[in-house]
Amino acid sequence: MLSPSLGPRLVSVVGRQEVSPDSVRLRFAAPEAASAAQPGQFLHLRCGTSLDPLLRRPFSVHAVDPVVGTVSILFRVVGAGTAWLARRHPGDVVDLWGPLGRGFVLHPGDGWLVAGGVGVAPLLFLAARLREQGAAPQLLWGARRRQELAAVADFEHLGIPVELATDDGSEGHHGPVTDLLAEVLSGRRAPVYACGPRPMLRRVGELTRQAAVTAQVSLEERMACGVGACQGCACPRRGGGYALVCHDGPVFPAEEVELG
Amino acid sequence: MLSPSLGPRLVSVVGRQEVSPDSVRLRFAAPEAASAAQPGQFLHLRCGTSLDPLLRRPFSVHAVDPVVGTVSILFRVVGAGTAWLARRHPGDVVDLWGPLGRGFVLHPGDGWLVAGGVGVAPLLFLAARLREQGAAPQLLWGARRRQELAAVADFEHLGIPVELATDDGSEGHHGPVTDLLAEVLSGRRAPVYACGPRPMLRRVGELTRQAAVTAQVSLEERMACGVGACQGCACPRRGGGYALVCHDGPVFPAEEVELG
Amino acid sequence: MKPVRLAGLTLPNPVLAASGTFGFGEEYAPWTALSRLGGIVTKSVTWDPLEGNPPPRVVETPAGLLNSIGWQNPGLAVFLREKLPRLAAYGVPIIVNVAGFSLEDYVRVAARLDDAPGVAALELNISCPNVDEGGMAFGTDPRQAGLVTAAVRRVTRLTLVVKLSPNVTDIAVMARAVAEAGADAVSLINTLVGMAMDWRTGRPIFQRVVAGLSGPAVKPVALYQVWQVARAVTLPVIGMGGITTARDALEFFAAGAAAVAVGTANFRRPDACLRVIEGLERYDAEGPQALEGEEEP
Amino acid sequence: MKPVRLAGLTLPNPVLAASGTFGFGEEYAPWTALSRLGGIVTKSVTWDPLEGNPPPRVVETPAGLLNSIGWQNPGLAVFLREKLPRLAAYGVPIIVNVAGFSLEDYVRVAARLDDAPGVAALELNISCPNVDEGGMAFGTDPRQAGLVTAAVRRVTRLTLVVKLSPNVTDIAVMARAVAEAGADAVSLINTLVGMAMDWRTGRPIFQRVVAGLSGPAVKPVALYQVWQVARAVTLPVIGMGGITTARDALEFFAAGAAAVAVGTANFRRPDACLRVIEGLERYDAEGPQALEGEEEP
Ligand SMILES: Cc1cc2nc3c(=O)[nH]c(=O)nc-3n(C[C@H](O)[C@H](O)[C@H](O)COP(=O)(O)OP(=O)(O)OC[C@H]3O[C@@H](n4cnc5c(N)ncnc54)[C@H](O)[C@@H]3O)c2cc1C
Ligand SMILES: Cc1cc2nc3c(=O)[nH]c(=O)nc-3n(C[C@H](O)[C@H](O)[C@H](O)COP(=O)(O)OP(=O)(O)OC[C@H]3O[C@@H](n4cnc5c(N)ncnc54)[C@H](O)[C@@H]3O)c2cc1C
Ligand SMILES: Cc1cc2nc3c(=O)[nH]c(=O)nc-3n(C[C@H](O)[C@H](O)[C@H](O)COP(=O)(O)O)c2cc1C
Ligand SMILES: Cc1cc2nc3c(=O)[nH]c(=O)nc-3n(C[C@H](O)[C@H](O)[C@H](O)COP(=O)(O)O)c2cc1C
Ligand code: FES
Ligand code: FES
Repeated sequence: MLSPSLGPRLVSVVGRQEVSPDSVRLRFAAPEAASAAQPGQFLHLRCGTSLDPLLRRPFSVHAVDPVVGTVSILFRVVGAGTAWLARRHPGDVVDLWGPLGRGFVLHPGDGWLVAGGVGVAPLLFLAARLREQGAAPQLLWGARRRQELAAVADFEHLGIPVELATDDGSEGHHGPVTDLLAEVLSGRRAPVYACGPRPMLRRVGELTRQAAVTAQVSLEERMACGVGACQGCACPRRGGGYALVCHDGPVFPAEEVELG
Repeated sequence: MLSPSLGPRLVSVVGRQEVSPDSVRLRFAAPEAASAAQPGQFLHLRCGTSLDPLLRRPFSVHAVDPVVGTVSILFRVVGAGTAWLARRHPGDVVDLWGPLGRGFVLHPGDGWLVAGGVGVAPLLFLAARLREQGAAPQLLWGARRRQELAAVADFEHLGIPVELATDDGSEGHHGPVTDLLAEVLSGRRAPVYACGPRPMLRRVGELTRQAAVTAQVSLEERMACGVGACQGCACPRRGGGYALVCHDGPVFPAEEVELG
Repeated sequence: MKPVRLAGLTLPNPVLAASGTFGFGEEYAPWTALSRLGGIVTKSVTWDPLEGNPPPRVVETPAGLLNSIGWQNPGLAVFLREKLPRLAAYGVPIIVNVAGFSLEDYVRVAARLDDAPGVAALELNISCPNVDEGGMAFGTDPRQAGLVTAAVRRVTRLTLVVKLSPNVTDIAVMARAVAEAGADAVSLINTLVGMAMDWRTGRPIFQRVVAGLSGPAVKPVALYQVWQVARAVTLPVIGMGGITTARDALEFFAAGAAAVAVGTANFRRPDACLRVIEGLERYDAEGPQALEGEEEP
Repeated sequence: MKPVRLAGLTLPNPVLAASGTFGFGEEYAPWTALSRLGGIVTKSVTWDPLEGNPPPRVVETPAGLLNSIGWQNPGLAVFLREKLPRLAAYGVPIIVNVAGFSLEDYVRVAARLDDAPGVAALELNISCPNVDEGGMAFGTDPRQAGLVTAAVRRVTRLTLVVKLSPNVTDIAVMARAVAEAGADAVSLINTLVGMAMDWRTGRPIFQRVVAGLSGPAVKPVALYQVWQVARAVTLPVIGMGGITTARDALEFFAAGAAAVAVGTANFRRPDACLRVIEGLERYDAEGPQALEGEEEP
């Protein structure tokens, strides 16, 4: 029952790209992770070599290349851990654990992918898998401003149509991305896969309930262990009690969790 | 009275050399330090970018090049701070403060330099200054084993005669370096400048007292502030009370401090 | 490594996984060899199932961790039916951490566990800052600590460990109180009380304001309290608080601990306990130089 | 930034240099603009000169610092003759930290300082773990804390700050005791008791075994004690414990502190206090976004 090959191990950085002013993509040589990963799962990374930061940081699997044996993450620099990670370059090693957690269930149908900001990270991997299964997903992506939407080219390379929204109107729809979702759901009813800030996910929950389409949401919560042992990453379940984001999620059916 | 130019500042690493299996020489672009430094003074360096390690680490000025504007340190990797420092490469920046403290007083006469292990670090700079003043110093250097004596070539480049001693007999005299000092002091009586472990310095104190030559010793003590404010680096004075290694030293006349 | 005796209990080695940081063991089974641990102390178990505190429940601090989990657990009945048998299958000594909101609570949980197969010992948690009643109150008043220890002592034949709170003026007084009341061993430290504040909003981050601090940050405090308790009572002491490496464990042994527990460090690496055990084995075989320049923590 | 009133005392801004971490100011004069600080709290001053404890006196811990300095100071007479005039020349408010081994000790030092020119306030150190008598004893017993506060109150017209120990079961009780005895303000926290062990030799590193823990590691504990004290008394609270950045200072203000002190952080950078002040100024002018993604601590 031991799965040492996916346990914490040192992997090499093999690619680094500054995607937007404050976000970076790193690619790691990690064949086991590349084969094992499912869209929506996360990698648990040490972000430093000392006791500060103390804990690992979770990052969604952003892309995999099982042939070459690489796995990528896309992250925004928000604090000490991500700042350290952003200073890694090809040749450096990083302590990586996983993939961990439960990812998206791929439903029949083309699928609407809804992203807020860097919440787009897991959706590229998901989009690739949906395409492989013959589906034709589309991405709705919102951000504060245009500069944060640079990774859109990756979706276009996959042949995935993208609609954009920005808070400041600098690109696409001027307003929340959920406005776009409301619009498209009135047309094509397809399963929804969403990742982004809590208020966005709440609205996704409302809209998909009204439209009676299945929706899955990828949640974030502060984590310690990452494997369901510490009960640190609790998120309230609809109807009482808590689910663990690391172990029962990070992806949940929208109706299972309290997005309030 | 503010001396901002010598205060904490980010300087670039411009040279890195692995001198022995566990010691590294780093050269920094720091023209102000290169002009201001006196042999025996130290640089107070941040050794990380997080809150662990928390404090700066002191390192003796090992060499200066006031023309090019560089200053070097030579250090042994013994813990987290020095391990971090050893991972710096040209182009990286380091937070450097100083030079701080009081260095060696250059006495008339050729001078015996006595080093134990990486205690040789300040003596290269001192040797260069003594040469500039027309003196002909000689180095007595002891270490645990031969591999730790690699930097000897630097002294030879300066035209400084070197006698070696090792604990394991792998090079030079088989025994403590102070055996060599006892021998030479019976011949040429010249001022002694010493840096190394406490037991070595104690023996240097005894020998120079017997031979009635002046001796200065460079001391180490755990430091916090580095500027005489915290009283953390106390070392007992002969005859009572404490001196502060960072502020009254690190170099002391051997007879002033308790080397016991 | 040599087995270690804690009163009536013999552990294969002196390194335990600390309560609340290792779940009920199974979560870590894919990631480390549970059977090699000195023992596993379970998450606190209460009579009734408990939901625990609202999120956020964990906040990282410099070299430390604040938690406000609040005894989330499935309750004693589910523990006995589901968790205990699964954990027992790994063949590792199981110390059940017992918690309650009243003296009666502690007693009924302990009584039920007394004849549960596969339980090696009980650890009484009288020192949790993360619940409103019980918990800390028993842990900061020597009289109450003595009362609950004595009451549990009467209903159990198992080795009885009492877990002490560091949030007191004099922990030696607490240790003596539970020793006199019949404890077989003491464990310490539980978490230090602390809080986290959101500098942007000026509001406490945890809903209950207070939370418990653990991890390397607290190690100097934990060492000193272990040192004090080891000098105050003759009972064996299980030391914990920030232990991350074999060197840390050696420091606790030097302070007087008979065994140690590894908590927060498990979150950095799931094999943290095992790495401590292996480091101690190397130290036993080769002496201090085996641990010089060890890999990063 | 706005001046801050602490009882009778007005400080130009609410950021002080903490006692024992800034010497008598002059050591830092070459490295930072002393005149811009809210105030400088001196190293503890005693009646007689004191040599302090034998080395080692400082040991670094994860994100923290243990110290066992032991009130090394030149004594009151030399302080008044040499240190005070030099420090006063910088035009920064000077708070003299007063220490003693007996109630009489505190009283005679305070009495002598009452009419010393250039002293803005007194801070009574009743909470130092690094001396055998006095110090902590006064700081852990509310009755003794009240007695020494009242006795000093009678001999001084200066603003009287009492510095509390965090090493107690309930710090609110201590705060209320000194408030009732006539303190004008309280400051906290002093260091947590801790120790360091040499894993190679198995011996304590400090000769007195115990030492005081400070720095970012203790911040969560300090914040919670400030929060508790600010709710227990109406006196102004000077908060400290691990403050390194303006964000840390904001957390203490949110917990109820009227002013803050920066201690261990001065050892990382001599301009630590000034950086906190400048960060708070930017925050006052531009709001939270001014401190987002701030430079590393
Ligand atoms: C399952 C999962 C997947 C994730 N995937 C990605 C990803 O693909 N890309 C990506 O960029 N990020 C992702 N995140 C978020 C990422 O883990 C955090 O941004 C990272 O841990 C921040 O670390 P840090 O040290 O840089 O910042 P920290 O210094 O730890 O935090 C920065 C700031 O955010 C606050 N903060 C931290 N965590 C939380 C929280 N949970 N809620 C509210 N405030 C918080 C802190 O208080 C601080 O103010 C994911 C998180 C989870 C749980
Ligand atoms: C004035 C001065 C000049 C120095 N110059 C040099 C130099 O030129 N080259 C060089 O290599 N080193 C020099 N040192 C020593 C150097 O500062 C230390 O090696 C360094 O601070 C270690 O940092 P670290 O984080 O790597 O190790 P740490 O993890 O801090 O320490 C490593 C080990 O050494 C122990 N330790 C640390 N400090 C002391 C101490 N003072 N006494 C006893 N044990 C201790 C620790 O407990 C630990 O076991 C100098 C020290 C001083 C005071
Ligand atoms: C997330 C978390 C949950 C904890 N839950 C419990 C618990 O349920 N019962 C208990 O007695 N101690 C609990 N503790 C305290 C630990 O068992 C231990 O006493 C403390 O964390 C100090 O050790 P450490 O620094 O190695 O983590 C918990 C600690 C953490 C970090
Ligand atoms: C080296 C050192 C010496 C100290 N000396 C004193 C002292 O003489 N008197 C005193 O009241 N507090 C003293 N303190 C305690 C500090 O003033 C402060 O209360 C404590 O360090 C917490 O703040 P910090 O974490 O910002 O350092 C000292 C602290 C340190 C680190
Ligand atoms: S992070 Fe520990 S249970 Fe999820
Ligand atoms: S290190 Fe602070 S006085 Fe020397």
